Amino acid sequence: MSRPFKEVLTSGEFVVTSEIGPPKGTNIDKMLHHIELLKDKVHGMNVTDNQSSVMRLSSLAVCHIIKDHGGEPILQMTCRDRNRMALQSDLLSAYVLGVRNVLCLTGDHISLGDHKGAKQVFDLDSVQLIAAAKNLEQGQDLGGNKLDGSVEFCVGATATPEADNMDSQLLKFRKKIKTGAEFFQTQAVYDMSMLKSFMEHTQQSNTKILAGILVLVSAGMAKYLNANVAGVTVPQELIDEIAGAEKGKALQKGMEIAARQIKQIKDENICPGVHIMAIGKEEIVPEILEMAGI
Amino acid sequence: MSNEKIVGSVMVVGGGIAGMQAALDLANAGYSVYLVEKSSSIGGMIPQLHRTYPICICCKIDSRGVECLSNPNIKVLLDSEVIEVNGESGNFQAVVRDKDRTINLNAGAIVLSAGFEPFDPSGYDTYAYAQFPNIVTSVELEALQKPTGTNQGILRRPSDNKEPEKIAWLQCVGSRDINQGDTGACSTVCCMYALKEALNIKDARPRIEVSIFYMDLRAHGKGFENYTNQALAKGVRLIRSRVHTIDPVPGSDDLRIQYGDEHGHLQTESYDMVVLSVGLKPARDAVALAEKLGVNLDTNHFVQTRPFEPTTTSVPGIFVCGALNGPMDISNAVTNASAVVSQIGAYLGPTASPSKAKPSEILNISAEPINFMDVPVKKQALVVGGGVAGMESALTLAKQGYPVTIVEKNNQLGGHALFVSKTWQGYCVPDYLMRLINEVSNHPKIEIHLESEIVKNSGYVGNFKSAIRNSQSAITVEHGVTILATGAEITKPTEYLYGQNPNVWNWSDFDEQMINDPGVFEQAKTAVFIQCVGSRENERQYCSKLCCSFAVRKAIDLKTKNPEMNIYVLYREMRTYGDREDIYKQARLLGVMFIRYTLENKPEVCEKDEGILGVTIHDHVLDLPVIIEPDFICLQSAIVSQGSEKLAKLFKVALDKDGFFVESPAKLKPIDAMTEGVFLAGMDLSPKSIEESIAQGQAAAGRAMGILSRSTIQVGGVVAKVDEEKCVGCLTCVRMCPFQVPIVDPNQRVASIEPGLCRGCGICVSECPGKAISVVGFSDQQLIARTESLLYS
Amino acid sequence: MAEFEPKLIAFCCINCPSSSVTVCESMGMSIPTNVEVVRVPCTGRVDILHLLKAIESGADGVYVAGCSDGNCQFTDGNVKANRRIERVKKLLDEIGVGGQRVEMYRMSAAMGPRFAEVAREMTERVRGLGPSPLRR
Amino acid sequence: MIIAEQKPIQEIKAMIASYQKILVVGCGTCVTVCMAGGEKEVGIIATSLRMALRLDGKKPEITEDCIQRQCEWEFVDALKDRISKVDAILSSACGVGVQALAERFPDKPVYPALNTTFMGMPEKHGLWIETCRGCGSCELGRFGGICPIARCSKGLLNGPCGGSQDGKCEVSKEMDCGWQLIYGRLKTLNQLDQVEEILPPKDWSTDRDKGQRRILREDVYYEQTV
Repeated sequence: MSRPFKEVLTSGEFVVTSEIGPPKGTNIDKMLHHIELLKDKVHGMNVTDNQSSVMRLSSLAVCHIIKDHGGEPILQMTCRDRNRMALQSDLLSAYVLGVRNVLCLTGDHISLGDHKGAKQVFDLDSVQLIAAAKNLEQGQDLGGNKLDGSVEFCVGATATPEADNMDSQLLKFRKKIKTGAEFFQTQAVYDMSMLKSFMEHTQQSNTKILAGILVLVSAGMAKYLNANVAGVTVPQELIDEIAGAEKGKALQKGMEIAARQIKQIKDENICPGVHIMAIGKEEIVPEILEMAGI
Repeated sequence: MSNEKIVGSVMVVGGGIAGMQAALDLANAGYSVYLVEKSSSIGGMIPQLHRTYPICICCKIDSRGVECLSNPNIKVLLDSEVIEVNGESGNFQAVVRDKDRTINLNAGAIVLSAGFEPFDPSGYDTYAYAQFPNIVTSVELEALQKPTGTNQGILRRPSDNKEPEKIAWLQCVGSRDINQGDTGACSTVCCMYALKEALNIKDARPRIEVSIFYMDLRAHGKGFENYTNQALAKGVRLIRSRVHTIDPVPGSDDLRIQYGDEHGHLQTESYDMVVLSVGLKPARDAVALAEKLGVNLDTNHFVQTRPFEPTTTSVPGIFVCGALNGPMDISNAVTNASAVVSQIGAYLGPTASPSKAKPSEILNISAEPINFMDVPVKKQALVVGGGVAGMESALTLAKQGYPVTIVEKNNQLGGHALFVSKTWQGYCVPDYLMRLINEVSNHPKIEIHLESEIVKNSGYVGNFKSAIRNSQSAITVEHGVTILATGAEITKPTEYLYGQNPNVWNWSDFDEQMINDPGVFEQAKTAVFIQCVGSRENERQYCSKLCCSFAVRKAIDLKTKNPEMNIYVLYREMRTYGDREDIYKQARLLGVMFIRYTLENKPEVCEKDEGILGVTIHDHVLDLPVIIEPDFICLQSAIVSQGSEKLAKLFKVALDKDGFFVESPAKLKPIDAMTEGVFLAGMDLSPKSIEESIAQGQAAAGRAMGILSRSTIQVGGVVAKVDEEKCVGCLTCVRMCPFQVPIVDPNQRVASIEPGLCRGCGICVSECPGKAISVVGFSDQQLIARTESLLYS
Repeated sequence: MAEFEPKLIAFCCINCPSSSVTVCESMGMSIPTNVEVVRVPCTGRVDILHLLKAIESGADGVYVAGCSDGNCQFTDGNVKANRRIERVKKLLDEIGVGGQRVEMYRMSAAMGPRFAEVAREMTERVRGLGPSPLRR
Repeated sequence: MIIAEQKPIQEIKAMIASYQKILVVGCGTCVTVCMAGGEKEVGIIATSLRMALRLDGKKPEITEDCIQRQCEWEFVDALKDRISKVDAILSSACGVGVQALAERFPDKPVYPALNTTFMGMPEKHGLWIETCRGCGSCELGRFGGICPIARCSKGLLNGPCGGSQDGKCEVSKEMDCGWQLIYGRLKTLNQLDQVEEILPPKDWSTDRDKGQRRILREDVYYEQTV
């Protein structure tokens, strides 16, 4: 059985989390396979919330399933699809279903996903969502009303170490800490020097920052990230490295790169942990960890 | 017509562009003009040309001939020749003969403008012109290209009417060549016209290969460098070489050209056609007449003018303009002509001329009456800028009795000329400048405001109002015309150790030093001049024009004082155009070393121990690096406009991409601004030499006279009008007008369009979303009704 | 059946293109009689409405003849006209009349034969399109 | 100013195709200035519709008018006679004008020729951008005069999301990141401390969530007697 995530965070161990992407539909076979594969290899499994503004099975339902299978779920919540009423209500639901970890995010813009005509909400922003969770822990909702039975969460947030607008990103980072974020999982990082310099900016906080490791599967993906994903920069030498892989071995090369970086982060003590994203290919995570010596 | 008395008669000899322009400007200023032309029509060379450079305006010139013929103040004498001239300045008696009779006429002044003739290559074997039909002169090529020519605009070669696929131009045919044809001067215009011809052919038929064989590419005028780059981008090939043999290709009408390339290797290429870019020679008859009048000629047989008086001949009362004055392009010829007019005005005294309708090129298509309003002209001028161009224009106008206000931002008059020791001919600039400043400062009609600027301008031609401000006070002046002559600045180099080594000079500092201490550089053993510093590269893709002549002049002066001195001029193209070729030749004879470099292989300057300079340059001829240890280096840095945005906005004058003022595109009016009544002169238009600035300053005065001499000016006509009831003040017209005429006054809240400024294009009318503007004669109703009537008929 | 002769309206700037007409005439070239010329001070004066009204009133095609690039004496009246033509084309496509019935041509005065050539070119194009559906 | 955009002619045609006599009414205020529905555009719409309908074999009578403001009863009333003679009205005003006509002439069908889009201004001639959402409680003082609600595509109050790059929004590279603008401006003004504070969720009760909003000014209120 897994340990509570909060306990791991404070233990001083090198923390490893990974992702589970809910299916678009009700066939959960493949997802269950991933959960089984990962539940004992990582300290927490993030469940994405209509990731990239694409409608999927709900994060809360999947967190419950993970719990049933003996894993430690981290509930991702975005501000895009629910107003403050629905968000608070879902937090209460999560608690009663045994989910103890929440990652609060703004969420991608609706226009990037598969329901472009939908009305997006953004009633709260991520800072306010963290505050709402903390508020519920105090037995109060945002309307100022008392709760009959409160909650207790390990609340996390996100950061973007490779953002070009670092000053304004740090503004928000500080606010998240001030509001009570206990851990951060970062956007994908590829340039270790940028990660290091970001970590220097965050030295004063005691919060645990887990470096986001997004596994590259091809040179094309790397170029796409550079061109289209804000706050992610894949250095040219990594692109060259993966482009130079033998035919059919690109994924293997991507895994090597991920493992190498995880090892570096651990060995050089850059971050206290990592968050591995292997979008749709979660089965490779154990092998990466093995290659990284974890 | 008014019955005001017309005084003064002028005889203009030669009806080309310069003669026509002089005649029209004189007539507009109230003089009566005899325009004597030896052929049976006026127009000169231009009707023979197919398009002009850098923008094509040939279609706009036709009207000038018509205007001359219809102007009551101009008497055009065709098929006529001047037989004899007696009398003297102020009272010449001329005998003119046409086909049938002899006419005696009196003139206060004479203008020689019977121009040039193209060099005739037929007598010279090298060009094989007489032997092969497919070798044509550039003048013949113009006719072959012309849509109105026999081939209706499709270029065919003479021998077999085949459309050529490969054409070569040979430059400097009858120019820069004393062996072949006794023509030492550079003809100034051939580089550009060859590029124009080649580019036009490329535009019409992109697959035709065009090559130009040249020595130095003299693209020194405004917009020329840009035009050259365009031509290169479109595939015009430039080959730096003098062709030595043209042979027929056996069994065909093609021609084989042999030339030595830049590395000295012999190359052979075949062409369908070869074009000889023939030079400009002074017209024989014109030279004969000049000699008869006792006018001095220069070594190249062009009419010689007096120092600092670019249109005044050695004989009082006789003036010269256009290509008889020296080889020049169309816009310089027009400037020259207007300058002559101003000099005659200052010489013969002012005239009173009738009020004249605002020149309207727009036809009225409706029966609607077009109303004009007579507005008195403020007979006063405002000159912004107290440099050479500004002072010359002010003085010329003041001599005719018009009050002039000069506004200068510095604390003294003189402008850039204060830092110039000599002209390219070697005339002493400080002496001239002191005389000019004294004359201007002491003239009772001239008011000078130093350390002052214009802060406001309103009104329109004949009726401007400007506010002048200095640190103490602000005043308002009313003026009929505005002359902008704000000059330019020299950039400070950022390379070649400038500012780091005391012996690296910028040319203005160098020349100022020469004024203050003439002997200062005499003892140097070795000198280096570096050209094109910051010009023709990066953000400044234009030629600063006068630096080549400057360096050559300085080299000659130094070498004359100290023949032992080694002088190197490091250049990219030697642009000693026109008569300046003479000093280039002289410098070479004196042993000045000229080494060409390219942008890829710029000279390198380093500092050795104890501040000793070292210059490394790759010599193209030797194909070896040359190392020079000069005592000093003089850098010819770029000339830039001095941030005229504010003035441009105030006076509604456009700026080009390099920040210089833009002349009117409407017609060939090189010194008229886009706003009527505003004229431009000097370096604020583009970099130029002192004599060219003088000519422009005088020409601006000549153009201004056409307005100041009138008692009233008519405004109105085909102009836009705002319906204030409908206008919502949306600013569309303000933003869309190319001349910034409409304004929305925050207090009025609706647009107003000054009829004196409106040019009647109708752009605002078509853009107005509230349909609140109409233009007289071209309203929506009128245009739609016209369309419908055409369709229903 | 006789060949269809399209009715065309040409809005023509009184500068370069009109000189071009003169050059054509002086060269003895005829401008097709089916083209009617409406002169304007600058093509910048040609309004979207003028073009639409011409089509509505029964023209089979309309074109605007302006000065060549960079040669507008009002700086960029020809460029502004060109943008309006693009909108008219879209509108006519939407309406179902067909945007191809409208065109902008640029020419310099020196290109005398070009005016006649354009007139013929546009006539041929519109002949290919057939009579304006509004006239059927 | 209210910014609107013309609907495609085919969409307008489909709305009014069944009527014989149609009056196209423009508005001389915002939509004239934003070039969507002033007198000129009314002419273009009317002419285009006439042609489009003729192609369907119809011969409608389409007339044109343009009044100073379609959002004022007095100006609207002046149309009474003209409207009595037509079967339908096509309004090229913003939604306010369309509704004013509908309310004033209850027996005549009224159709919109424009899509009323936002409140904003021309950034350049011919390019309009939204700058105000009309939320009813202006917070611009806190954000350096740049509105995060109108100009951040997510309306975030506490700082940018992670999707901002090179000063542009993740939604489109054409769009400035509102938060980068705010940050830059406050930095210039030396007022960054204003956004360090954690802002609570916004009170949206002044937005349109309470239904049609109204403002009643007792000092100027005047009961019109029509």
